[in-house]
Amino acid sequence: MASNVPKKYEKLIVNGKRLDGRKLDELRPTKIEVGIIPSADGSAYVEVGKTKVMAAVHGPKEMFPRHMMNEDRAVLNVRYAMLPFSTSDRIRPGPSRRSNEISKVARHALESVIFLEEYPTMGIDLTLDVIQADAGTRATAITAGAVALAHAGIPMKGLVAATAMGKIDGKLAVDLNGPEDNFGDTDMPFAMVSTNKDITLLQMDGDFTPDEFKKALSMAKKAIEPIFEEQRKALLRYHE
Amino acid sequence: MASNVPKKYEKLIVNGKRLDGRKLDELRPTKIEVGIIPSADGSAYVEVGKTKVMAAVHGPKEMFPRHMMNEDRAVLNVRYAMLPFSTSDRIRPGPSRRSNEISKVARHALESVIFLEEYPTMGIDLTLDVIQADAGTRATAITAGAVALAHAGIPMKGLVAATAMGKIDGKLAVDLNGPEDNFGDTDMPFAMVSTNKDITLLQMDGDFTPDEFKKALSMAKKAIEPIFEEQRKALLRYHE
Amino acid sequence: MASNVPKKYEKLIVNGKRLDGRKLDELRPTKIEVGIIPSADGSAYVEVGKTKVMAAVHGPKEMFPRHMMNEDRAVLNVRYAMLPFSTSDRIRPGPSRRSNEISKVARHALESVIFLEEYPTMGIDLTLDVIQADAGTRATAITAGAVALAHAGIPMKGLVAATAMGKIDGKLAVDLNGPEDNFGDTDMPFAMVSTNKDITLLQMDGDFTPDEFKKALSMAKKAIEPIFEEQRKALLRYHE
Amino acid sequence: MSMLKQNRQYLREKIISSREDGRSHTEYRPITIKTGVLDKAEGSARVTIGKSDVLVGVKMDIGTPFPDSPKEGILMVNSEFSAIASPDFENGPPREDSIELSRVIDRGIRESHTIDVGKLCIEEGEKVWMVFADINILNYDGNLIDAAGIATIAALMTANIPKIEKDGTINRDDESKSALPVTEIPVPVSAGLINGIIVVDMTKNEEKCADAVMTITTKKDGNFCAMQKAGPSALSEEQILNIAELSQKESKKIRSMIEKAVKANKN
Amino acid sequence: MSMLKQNRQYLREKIISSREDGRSHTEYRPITIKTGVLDKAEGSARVTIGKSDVLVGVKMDIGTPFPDSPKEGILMVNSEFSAIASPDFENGPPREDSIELSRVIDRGIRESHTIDVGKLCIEEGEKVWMVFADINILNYDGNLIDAAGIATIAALMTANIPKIEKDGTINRDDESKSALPVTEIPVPVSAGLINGIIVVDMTKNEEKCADAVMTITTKKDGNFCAMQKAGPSALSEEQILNIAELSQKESKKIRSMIEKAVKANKN
Amino acid sequence: MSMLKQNRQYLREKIISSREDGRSHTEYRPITIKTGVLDKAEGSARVTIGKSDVLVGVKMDIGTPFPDSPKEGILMVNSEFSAIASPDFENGPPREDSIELSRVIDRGIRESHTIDVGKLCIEEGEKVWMVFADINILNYDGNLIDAAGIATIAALMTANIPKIEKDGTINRDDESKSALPVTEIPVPVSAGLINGIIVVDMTKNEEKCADAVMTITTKKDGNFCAMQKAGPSALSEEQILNIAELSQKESKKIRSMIEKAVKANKN
Repeated sequence: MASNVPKKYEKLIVNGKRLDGRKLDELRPTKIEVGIIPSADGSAYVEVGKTKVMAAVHGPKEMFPRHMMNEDRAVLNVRYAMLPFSTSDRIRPGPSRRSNEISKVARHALESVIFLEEYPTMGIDLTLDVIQADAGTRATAITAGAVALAHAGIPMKGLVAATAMGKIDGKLAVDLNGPEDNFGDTDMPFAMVSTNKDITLLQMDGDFTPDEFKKALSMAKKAIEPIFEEQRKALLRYHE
Repeated sequence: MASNVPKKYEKLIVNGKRLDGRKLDELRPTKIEVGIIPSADGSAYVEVGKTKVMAAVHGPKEMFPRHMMNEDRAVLNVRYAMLPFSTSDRIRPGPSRRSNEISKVARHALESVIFLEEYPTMGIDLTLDVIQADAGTRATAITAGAVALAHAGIPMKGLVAATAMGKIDGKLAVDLNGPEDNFGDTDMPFAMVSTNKDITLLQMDGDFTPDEFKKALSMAKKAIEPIFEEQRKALLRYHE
Repeated sequence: MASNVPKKYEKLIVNGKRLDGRKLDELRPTKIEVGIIPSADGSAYVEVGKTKVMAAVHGPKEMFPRHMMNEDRAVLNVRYAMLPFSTSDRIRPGPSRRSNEISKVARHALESVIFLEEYPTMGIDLTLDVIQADAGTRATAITAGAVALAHAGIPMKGLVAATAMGKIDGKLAVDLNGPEDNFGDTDMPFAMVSTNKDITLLQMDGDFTPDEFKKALSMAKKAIEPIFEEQRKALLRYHE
Repeated sequence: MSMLKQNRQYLREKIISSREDGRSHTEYRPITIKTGVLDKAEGSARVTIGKSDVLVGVKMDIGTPFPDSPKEGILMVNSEFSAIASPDFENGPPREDSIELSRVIDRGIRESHTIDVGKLCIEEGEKVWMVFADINILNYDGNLIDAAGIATIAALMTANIPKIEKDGTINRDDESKSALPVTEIPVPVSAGLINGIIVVDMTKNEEKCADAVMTITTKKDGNFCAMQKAGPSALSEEQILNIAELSQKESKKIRSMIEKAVKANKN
Repeated sequence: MSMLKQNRQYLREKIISSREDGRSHTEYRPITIKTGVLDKAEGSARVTIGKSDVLVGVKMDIGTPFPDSPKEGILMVNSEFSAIASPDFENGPPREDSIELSRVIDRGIRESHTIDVGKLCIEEGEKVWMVFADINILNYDGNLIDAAGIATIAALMTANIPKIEKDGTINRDDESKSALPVTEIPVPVSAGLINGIIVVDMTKNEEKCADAVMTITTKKDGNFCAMQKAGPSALSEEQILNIAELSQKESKKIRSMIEKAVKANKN
Repeated sequence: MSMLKQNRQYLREKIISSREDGRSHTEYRPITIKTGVLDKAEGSARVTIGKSDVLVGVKMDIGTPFPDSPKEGILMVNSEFSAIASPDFENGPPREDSIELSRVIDRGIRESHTIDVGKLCIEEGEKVWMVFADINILNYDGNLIDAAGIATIAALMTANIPKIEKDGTINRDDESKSALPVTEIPVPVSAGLINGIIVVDMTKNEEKCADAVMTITTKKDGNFCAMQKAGPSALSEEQILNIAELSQKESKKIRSMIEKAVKANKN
């Protein structure tokens, strides 16, 4: 069936500024709120530009299905989904190959900072629902997931925040938005731990010279810091 | 693909009579037989006009799946299905959203009359197969289900019978048939308990003024009585 | 979508010889090798003409799913599949009605020769993957399965080998190849036990007079003997 | 998370005199309705009733009409009980509840001819607009049907039809898009029976104690367009008529709240 | 519901002298065949063999032909082991049995060229009739393949092709519809091996004791068109030839019963 | 089959000085690449790395292009972890691993513009070639991504486009078929982190001890076209840059092996 064809842009950088007025190393406006799902043990809402994600934590609780239980530590179950109305073309409900892969990398991006060994045999369910998508949904979901876990009071070694590096008009840029992602050359989702600056998510598609890659890594590390700040502020606001 | 287009009718009531010659408050010819499935613990065949349903009860027996077991009472599992050849256009085998919903309302229409507490931890399976559909399939299935449960010797507080009220050519009518259902304005499936006349199924689609609704309820209650009679006769015939 | 249309042949027998030069009672060149899957407990590769099958045995091991366990004997689980690239038109991955049926008849073709009672409560998994299909895939898979079971050291009353009898240009012929199968009249997959010559697989589609059927059975029994020889040689080669 | 048997018994007895949150038997919790909450959807609304929280997005796509109505657009109401709202949804038979929820709301809208589907034809017998209303439960504290029903109609009332370009592609960004033709405002009102008492807008705890629930959807003219009885117990004729009267009365109040929220969005 | 191991052993030993219902080893239970039992189906039949009871309905729809046979209609045989017949069908691996049942019957009909599929072409390469034969098991007491096979061919023999109106819609009510072109009457006859004895038309209990089952489908001219060996044990060549002979003989009797039932329907 | 906890601990400690098979930390096991191993596939390759063994077949079919790229063919990479390779694949969450494997390889090929999809258009907006690369794991002893990635590109490089006859049917047997337009050779190289040590081409046992794995795919010009970090633990920037350097170096060696194997096939 006929599908929405995205608008085309001649140039994504004009006079050193991106189409939305940002500098190359600048994040989109980021808004974080915790405690938005009263029935969950922890929850968060994160808005990065027009990308909006809700995260909820249920647990630690009895592990289900039981045969996936681990005697030594809690199991973190992550389910990432794009809601049907989150994009221009409606998405059929239910898991896809894409959402399965992202659920896995999101789990790997988060589990190393959780003291899972404190809850042997238990399960922690983390649901990440993208309610509006304008690029960077997996990064935004990981940022939301980390703060929802913290809000649930689960002991963690640090926070995790994520963004996507990219290359537009041949230049490295932080936190691509929808049009930049559609017409840009390269996309590199990236997540980092607040404490030791270790990297827990790294994917890349497109084209990077080894030098560009090195530069992209260090740009990402710097750019991501303000997100940790927003995460902490949101947690503090909630506890005030 | 090309599908069957039902015949259209100018009027559904001519000279005070419906197209099949019935009065407004008259049921279609109703035939009930029990014991038609020898391998089942209880079974019934119900024909209401051209609508034909077979019902079979297996149980009370060990509950499966086990995690749905209830310590205090038996669980009634109802599975309603239209067989592939029951309608003009073939129906794909397997559950649909419609059959899932009807299985649920049929369960709710029947379980309040069963002394489920007499069989803690057990399961009672009730299968309702529509072999020919000409409107009123859920009502006919509930009528069949109740008599099959009774035939299985499961202790009950009363029988349950059902029919569908409707509005055709602006007038209230009992037990709509196929053409009346296709071109009528309103459809109200309705089930009642033989003993206390309580209502165990009530759904409605279309348009009723509050007065019409009140009148429809009392018409339905009256119209349904002969079905209880047929249910009792069928059970007696079997035990003779 | 457009699909590959196989070449048509006027005649399948010319001067008493089949299109690939074989006599009517002659098998295609058959190659058998065992031990090709190092991580399996037993494995085999069988090539019959252009038909190529890989078989692997895992077990005897704990039965899964547990509710299928048998207290008295091992359960043989057979899973036959045609890989997506095994035929002209790509096959969608996942079980089909055809592969389900063949998995069942292959299980029945093999389980009577296994001393299953020696492994009560256990499961034996036999995977049969057709990597290239040119007729006779189920027969070739059964031949491969039997030798893989033997290679796994599972005690057996004899080997099982299989081929397909057919009728081409009105004449009985052994081991149909692709074109013969597409344009021949009848197809009769057949499996036999090496020791007592009993028949463990027999299916037939097409047209056989009772006399033809009788003759087909005895032709099949004779034709199949060289396969046992190849199976034995492959097992010996491995153990040398 | 689940209620103990004795809590259930206590709440059932106490309901005769008072509810857990102090409301009267026929009193709703506070309702909030926000429309236009999503940019990528053709229409959207978020509704809370007490702590129950529902988000509905409307998407439109081009599809093929049904053979027996070649000139009419198609409405599809779907609901997903995301694990975000409650982990209870993951086990047991919730799929059934989710299907019932969407089917009851679907019927309320369809049977009241809320959407003028004749205006959604693009090319007779070939192409019509398909309207998807996707219901997403964000927080579950009872009475989801009313919350979802309100959110769905509010989302539809604020939805726009995308533009179709000459080459057949859909342009969702054009400003000249027209409003979805919505001509009715069906409002579902649900009431439960707990220990003989009729109770509107039940909380999650109250629903666990309820014997039966009856949802009645009312139109602007006060007529009923859809009903659904749920729950294992029977209702008497009198109880049903009482609920019908209650529903009719409450639906008027809720309808003006919807109209106000929709108006706020259009300004 | 399931047989105890010792019962199984007892029945296996006793089968040498007698069957549980007193029949001889090569004797069928009473067979009844009723056709035209459903109004909405294009063809239908209900067949009982003893207490086994099968209902088959034939539906026809317009579909796209396969690329390699653009002028031929398509036959689809499907079977569902409804929970109505036996709760055993719900657990374990019955899906496999159901698939095998429908595939054996499908092959018996397809390979005997029973339906003249060349007459089911509506528009070459674009539109052909699809013939669905849906098998429904109402009561299960063994030998389902024979009962289902008989019911399927009887339903097909009494099926009519609906009329296609000028606008392409299907009119199933027109009286001028023509008969489905059925030119052969394939009859499946199944025999089992129990403790070395060949037994036709096994009951459910006998099937549970059987080592192997062989189904052989015979055409009018006495030739075989389909065979299927099932069950874990092997059969000797001699046993198979005996079953073939038996099947051929029994199929003639059953074929005349089918013809009689079909004739009764047409009058 | 599964490793005991103490074995895992032992291997993690020992890795600092030596690997279980005596290799250095940055040394691959022997790699074999065979192309043209299947007749019915348009292209094929079998690759072993040590005991890991992967078979890839390429099939081509005619399909409909995506609306936003009406002139471009479509690549679909799929992988099935057959039970033939390991019964472990049947339980637990392997589906996830299989999806990740095929998506990582798919991205490596797609993002490097390896296939000139513009040359796969048959009729704009209507018909394009769909290229299916099906990955089949025959034996699993670690580092499946590298083996599958090598086999996929080798199979694509030796694939031919079937001929389309005038009547629209596909002729796969014609000798005049043309080669699939493959212009790049992306090579994935994976390295794991075990107890702080970077290790390339891990065995199955090593993978079970690994904290994280990083796959980096490199093009002919030495640029990176795809990356994927897997595994529960984090990596430092320095570790990642070390792996990137390693991958770049190894990919060159592997690329010449692929070129040699492809050349051998064409002669």
